[in-house]
Amino acid sequence: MTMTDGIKRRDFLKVLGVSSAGVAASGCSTSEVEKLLPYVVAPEEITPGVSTWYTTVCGSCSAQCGMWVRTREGKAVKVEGNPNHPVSAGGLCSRGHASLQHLYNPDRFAGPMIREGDNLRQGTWAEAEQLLAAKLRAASNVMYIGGNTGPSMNRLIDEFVSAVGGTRVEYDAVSDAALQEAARMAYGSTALPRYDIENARLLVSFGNDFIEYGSSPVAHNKGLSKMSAVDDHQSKGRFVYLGARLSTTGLNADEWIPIVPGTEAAVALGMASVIAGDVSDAGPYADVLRSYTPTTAASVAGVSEDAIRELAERFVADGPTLAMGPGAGANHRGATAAHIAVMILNHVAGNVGRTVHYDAGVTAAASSYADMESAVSAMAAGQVGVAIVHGANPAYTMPSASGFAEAFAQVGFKVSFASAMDETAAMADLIMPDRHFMEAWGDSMPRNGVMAIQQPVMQPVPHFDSKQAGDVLVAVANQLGNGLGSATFYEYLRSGHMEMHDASMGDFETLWADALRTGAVEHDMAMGMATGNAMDLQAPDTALSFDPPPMDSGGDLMLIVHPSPRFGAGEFSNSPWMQELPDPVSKITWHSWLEMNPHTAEQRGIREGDIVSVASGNGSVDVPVWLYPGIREDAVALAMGGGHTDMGRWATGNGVNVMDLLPSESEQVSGAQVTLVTSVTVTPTGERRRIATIEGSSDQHDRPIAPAVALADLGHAEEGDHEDDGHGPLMELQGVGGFVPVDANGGTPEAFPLAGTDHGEYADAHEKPRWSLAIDLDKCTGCSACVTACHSENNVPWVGEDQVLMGRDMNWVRIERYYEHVDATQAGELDVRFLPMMCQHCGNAPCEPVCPVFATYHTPEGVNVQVYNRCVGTRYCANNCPYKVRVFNWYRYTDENVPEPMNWQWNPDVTVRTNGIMEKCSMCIQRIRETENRAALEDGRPINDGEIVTACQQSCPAEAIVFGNIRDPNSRVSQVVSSERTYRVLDELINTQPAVNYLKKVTFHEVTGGHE
Amino acid sequence: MSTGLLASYEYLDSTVDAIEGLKKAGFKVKAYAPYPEHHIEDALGYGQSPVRVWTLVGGLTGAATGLAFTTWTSVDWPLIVGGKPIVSIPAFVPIIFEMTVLFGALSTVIGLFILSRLPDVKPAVVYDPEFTAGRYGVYVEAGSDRVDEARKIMNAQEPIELREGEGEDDA
Amino acid sequence: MRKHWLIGGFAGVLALSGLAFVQGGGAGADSPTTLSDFQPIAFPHDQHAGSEPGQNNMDCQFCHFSAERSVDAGIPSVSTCWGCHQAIPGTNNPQEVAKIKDYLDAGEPIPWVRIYKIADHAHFPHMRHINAGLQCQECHGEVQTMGVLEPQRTGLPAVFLGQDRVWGGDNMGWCIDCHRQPNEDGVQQASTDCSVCHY
Amino acid sequence: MSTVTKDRTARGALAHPDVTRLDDVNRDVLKPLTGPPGKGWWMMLALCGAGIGMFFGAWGWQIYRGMGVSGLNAPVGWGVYITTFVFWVGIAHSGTLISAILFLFRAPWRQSIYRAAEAMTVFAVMTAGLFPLIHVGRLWHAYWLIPYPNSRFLWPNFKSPLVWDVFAVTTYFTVSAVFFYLGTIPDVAAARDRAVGLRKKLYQVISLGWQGTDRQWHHFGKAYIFLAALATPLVLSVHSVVSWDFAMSIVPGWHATIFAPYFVAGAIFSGVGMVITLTVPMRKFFGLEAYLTTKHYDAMAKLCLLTSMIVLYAYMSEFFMAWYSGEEIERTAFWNRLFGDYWWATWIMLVCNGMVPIMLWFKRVRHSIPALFVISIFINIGMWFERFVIVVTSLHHEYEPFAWGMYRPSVTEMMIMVGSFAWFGFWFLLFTRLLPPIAIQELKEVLPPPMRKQKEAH
Repeated sequence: MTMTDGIKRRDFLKVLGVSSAGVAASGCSTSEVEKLLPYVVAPEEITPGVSTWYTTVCGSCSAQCGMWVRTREGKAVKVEGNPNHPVSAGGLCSRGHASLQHLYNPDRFAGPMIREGDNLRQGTWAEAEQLLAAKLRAASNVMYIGGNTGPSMNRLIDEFVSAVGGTRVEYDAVSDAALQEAARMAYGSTALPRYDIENARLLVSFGNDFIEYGSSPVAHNKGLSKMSAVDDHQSKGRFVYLGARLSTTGLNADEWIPIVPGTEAAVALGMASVIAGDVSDAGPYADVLRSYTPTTAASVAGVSEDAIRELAERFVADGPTLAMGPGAGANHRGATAAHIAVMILNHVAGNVGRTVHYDAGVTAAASSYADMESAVSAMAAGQVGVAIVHGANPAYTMPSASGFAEAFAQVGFKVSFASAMDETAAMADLIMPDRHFMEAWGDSMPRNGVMAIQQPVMQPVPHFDSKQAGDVLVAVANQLGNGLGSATFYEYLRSGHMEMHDASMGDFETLWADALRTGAVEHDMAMGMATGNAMDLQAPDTALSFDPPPMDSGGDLMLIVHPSPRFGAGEFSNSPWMQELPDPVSKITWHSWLEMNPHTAEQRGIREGDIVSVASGNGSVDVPVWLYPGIREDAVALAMGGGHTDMGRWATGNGVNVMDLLPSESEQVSGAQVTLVTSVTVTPTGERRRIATIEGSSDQHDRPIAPAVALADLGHAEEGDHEDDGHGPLMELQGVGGFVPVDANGGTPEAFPLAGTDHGEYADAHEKPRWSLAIDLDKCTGCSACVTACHSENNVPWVGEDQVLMGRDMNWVRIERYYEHVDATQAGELDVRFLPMMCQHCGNAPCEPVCPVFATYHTPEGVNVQVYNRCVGTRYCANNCPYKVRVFNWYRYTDENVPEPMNWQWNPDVTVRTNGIMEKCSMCIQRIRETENRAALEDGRPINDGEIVTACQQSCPAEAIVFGNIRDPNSRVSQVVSSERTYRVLDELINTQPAVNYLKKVTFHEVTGGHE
Repeated sequence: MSTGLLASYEYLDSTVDAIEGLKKAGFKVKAYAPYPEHHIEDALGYGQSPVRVWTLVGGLTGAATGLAFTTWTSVDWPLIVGGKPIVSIPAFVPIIFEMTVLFGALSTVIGLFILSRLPDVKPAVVYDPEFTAGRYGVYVEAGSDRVDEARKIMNAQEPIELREGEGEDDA
Repeated sequence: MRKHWLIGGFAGVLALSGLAFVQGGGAGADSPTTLSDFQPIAFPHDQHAGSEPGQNNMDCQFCHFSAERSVDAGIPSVSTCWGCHQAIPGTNNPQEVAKIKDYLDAGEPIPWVRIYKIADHAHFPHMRHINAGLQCQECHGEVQTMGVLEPQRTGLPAVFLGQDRVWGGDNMGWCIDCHRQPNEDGVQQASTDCSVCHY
Repeated sequence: MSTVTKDRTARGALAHPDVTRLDDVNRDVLKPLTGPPGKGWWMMLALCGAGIGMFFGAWGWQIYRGMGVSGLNAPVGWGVYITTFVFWVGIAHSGTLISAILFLFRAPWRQSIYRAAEAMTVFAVMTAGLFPLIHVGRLWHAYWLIPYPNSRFLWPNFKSPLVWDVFAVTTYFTVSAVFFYLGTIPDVAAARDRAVGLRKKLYQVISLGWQGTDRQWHHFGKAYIFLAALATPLVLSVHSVVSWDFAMSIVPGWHATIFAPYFVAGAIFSGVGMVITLTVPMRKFFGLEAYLTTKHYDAMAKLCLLTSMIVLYAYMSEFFMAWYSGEEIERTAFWNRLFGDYWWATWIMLVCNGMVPIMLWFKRVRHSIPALFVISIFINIGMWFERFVIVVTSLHHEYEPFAWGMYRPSVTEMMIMVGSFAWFGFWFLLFTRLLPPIAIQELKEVLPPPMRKQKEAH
């Protein structure tokens, strides 16, 4: 559905009364009078009580995935991945889901803020714009500091900056400047490599955490699961991770080669030299390959020469293969060289044009940290009259050593476009709150030839008098007399696209409408993105050293600094969903932690939870230790995004800011910020704290919870084995006599229901579907997108750190993470099991009979439902749930924790639970009912397979979750479940007959540890 | 119009003898004792107490109610829990049992009260507080013609005191 | 003494049945309207929907437009009202009709006071019931005979059977009664599965 | 008749050597009711009053704020509240045991303690009954557990052990209260005949005009026997049902067939312990040494010893079965019970319930009232911890290792737990001052009846 007419949208919010029904608390509803507020003029595309969907582009991070937004009566209530988007192709990460909380964030500015002395006062937009214009007129030197935005906005900013005769500094906290520079040097390409992970059979990542951040996490996540999931021919791609620390990406690897940080180049070249028997394949880099053999690599990388040689041989043998250069977590002094080395490796292995394509859009900021450093010195020298900060928060994301704050303070007039308070805005003289991307226009160019339009999906949230930065620039420019040719940014954007449009693409209006409807259109417009001829290597135009870069001495442990999968570089920190989302790796919420290898800790007499002081030459932080076998013994790791000092109620004061430990330094070649350079000393402070984790034990204790099967054993399992691996026969409930087996071939029922199935109400059970979930653990990457999606869809409240510490997290679905084989000392197989655990909807549910009031029972469709308003809160059901998936409302979380307008994101179709009520996964029964209602209206047609999609399934980038009617042999879920890998958790022990079927993870090695 | 004679005795055997004497003479005797003294009951020739019937009937009613109620409520709105049949009798046994005991006990008490005329709120004219302490009492009513005979039998057992007054025709 | 016993026992029985009753009306406590509400505009339902001579006999869904395709019945936009009323000044009390214009000019919605409110933890999809052939009146009462809709209440506080007389509304048993009616095949006509309404 | 007399003389003498005349009993037993209460009594009453204040204060706070003020969480959804509930239900049991079961078995030593024990039963159930209410998340909807006709056409789930509980506990309370009341009627009548003023009025009402006529005694006796006969299986059933709250679940450490007998034994164990704890001071304050003799305590001590051994046996067999079954999850659960995070609770339980009572093997200990008093305190503590161990250690390490968690009781929970003792003590104190603390009429029954013939024989 498109929204081109701006006027109509003005009326959307005036119908809240109607939709308020869903959002009052269950059991005790409000006693004050409820008003029904009709539209003044009814927009024809809106029906109260029926959701309206809009496509837009997710502006949360630079990946800019395609997004669907579900609105009810003019309010955005849920975001989902847009399957039609050429790059992200459905699925959405948890940060994307959390964008809803930034839209309704109560800490957003109520309007333009103007500094008067020490405090800010709210002003009008006219006032603010005049003020800015005046200052710009007077200003000697204007500096525009901003992160990457869509192409049009980019263009506008450039035009604006030149118009006011200023300089522009692009700055993203996490930038891929090194990669850009490498691409330029090696291939003369301005485009970045696009990785076709899906088609690789052997994937080697040199510390690249591609499913967490970077150019397109969702797409990469999808690619990884497609690549590594076992296919019908019993074959699966292999994923080898080389790095000092296992990120979420790394935990999905089949092998882990824990190389010394900074030796990526040596190892990559070592491999390349093995592959390129005739090194002249490497063109100008031939002699480099001569000097870098596996032997030299092994000597520096701390892994055996055989391991490298053997990997290199497989890298040609198992083709098509793919190597990915170091990620944002590994920006050391030799980052560019490392990237080039990996490009050489791909080149000699013949992957260019096969699995690597040099046509990806530049998503992160084009320029580098070095520019920022000079900007800082300029500001410090007082040469900057006006500084405008847009889409960046350098006061927080730059190392304190950089002295940004001090320098920024020297600027005559400081302007910020931040829509909510952050550390930089706190220093500003004028704050002109930008719109949230769901309220604003924009565009993106994720890949050459793909145009995606970001359209507003709702009226600006009325609590906040915000204005799109583009509109402000246009307005101010007009006031300054040098207009940019448009009255609004919308016009500017549209006309821009119109200019680039040529007749060959057909009618512009149609194209535009398509783009708005589907979210993106593919065409062959270059949009100013020059694709280099990426076929042959060019000689480097700068001196490069491929030796391991020097690291700062002073400490005895290497400090690995990486963007947080939840907070990025800190821009997502003020979202309770993100704060409370258990970190995919550590399962810790809210606060920061220092990752340390258990052996290292043991030697130093450090226990988990000890608060240690981590000190480098640049500063020190106190942070609790979390023991992690997935990190080298000579390294420790800290995530970015913690320790905000001024960023709203949820972020401020949580954890520590790792930037306090880093030097302000940029890599010589590319100018990228150097993050992997510091060695630290770790000394216990003597204090301890409890870790706010949801993890009880990371050991399965040999229980049939997350079993795996070796690839070699697939297809050889006799029928007999099924019983003990949990793949019992499908059973159906009888009126008398409990459960009896159903004739089924490998799980797919042939005869449903059994004769004589009759239980009162349930007499017609055989006409009903039997809803079921299938979850493929071979695909699940543990990214935790489903967790946030579920929170968003089902009005699951967050509880806060103290409650998590008491073990009261409310997750309806949690990703369990069990270590089977993790060895940080040598190259070897890696076996970590992820298991999304939600209500198993047991046919034989232990929770049901113990409830004294029938608040939980089994529906004829086989769903185990919880009737909130009937629940009296004895918690017996939770005690008796073997899967521990039931959560209890210990306080009025939904009232007390949710300030206006955060409550606007409640899903009106789901009852909001209050104090004293048990809740759990409902298989998104509201979606089932909605679909049933729709089908009933369309003269009672049957529900089609795949028509109902649960929230977790929709957001899963790995497509690991399938929902459907298992009674229908042709349904997708039945097909999936018929796999020999199917099992049901703990079923063979306690005969719970779950409706959730899991498919075992497939490993290359013999499954020894854990349960088979 | 008859005379009531209330003799209070210190000794059990004398009390019993007095009762037996009076019974033989065909008087209608009412005895008091500080504790349940079955020698006195024997002397008065009591049979089995009908309280037992109350208990039995109450218990059976309870059992029936329990079974019927649990079954009916389950069928009235059938909901499947834990894959159990709608009417799963074993799960109802505890309820049925408790109902049996409850009804049984209550009807027993009601029976007791009815049979032994409790609560008895009439001011007790023919009563001596010592009966709850250490003394036994024997009370007969005699028409003027037989008063002397009764008095003679009672005095033969040396009562501590012998009171005479208006008979109250208490049955 | 015995008398006291009787009184005591009687009181006990009363209390119990009272409790049961409270349950009957208990859900009424959820009904959000209070005694002192009046509508911003004295809208006579009978004048619009009534079939008496002089009344307009309009279909309910002319104004409550989304009842047949949405969970919400919908309330007419101000422009919808004005659509007719710019032609019809109103016979009985035009000053009320004039108010519509004021709201329209001000671009403000009319703050109608909600009368029919089902508990928030129960989901009532209007379209399913309309499509099942129910008349609006079966739930909402003979609205076309009522004037200005105001909360109709027994004098009692909400806890004691305080809900609207015009409908059984917030009383689950009242829904169940209908759902349990057997259809032509003798099977009950609508599901009484809890999760059909409560989720 | 003479034979009967002789044997009863022997029995009476055995029980109470220094009580000879029937009305001595009235004199001694009714003394506490008539005499001034004494400072000590008032102080204890004040203490209990304060405790009750704390109890309801904490509860009110919890209702106002939500269950969050407790330390409960997932996976440990039950903690101190349920522990204390089971503890009090257990305490209740010995009362009925002594009054009903020992009555049917004609145990000679029960008469002088059963009144106190029964009172304890009633008050203990009154206390226990509060805890299910305290622990539910939505107290204001707790009445949904009671089956009553309602406009929703909804009934409770009779398959749920919690509903069994509702029936068992309420039945138990009703029956034991009735039983208790019935036994007091003749004694209150005795008190009535000596009391004056307001008390007389009160006792007149309570005693329902009891006169001790032959008819009353006749039916009374029968009714009493039948009530005892009903109460006996009831008392066994109630704690079985309570144990099924756990045994009917699938939680490792709860799901055990041994639970019903194991809980009943434990209940009697703790109950008798509590009787000792209560009667020792009572006997001192009100000078009832003549009626509560070492013989009685010796008998109770033996009962403790027996039940302690049964309980210990139950512990052992649980551990053995866990190991012998080879069931991995069961094994882990019980290993964790002994050496896991809550090892201390388990060892307190084992020491207090298994080791300390061993001293009762020695006659000298059994005959030393102070020693018994101390031991009984240990038993109370140990039995509370037994329930804590069962409830908490089983829950905190369950099937799903990733969901394991710890439970730390909160201040509020502790205040409510301690307060419940005050609530109980308050009623018991009132009882000692208002009702004959010892069954007068039954004592008289076992005293040698006054015989003229004997006197003449001398």
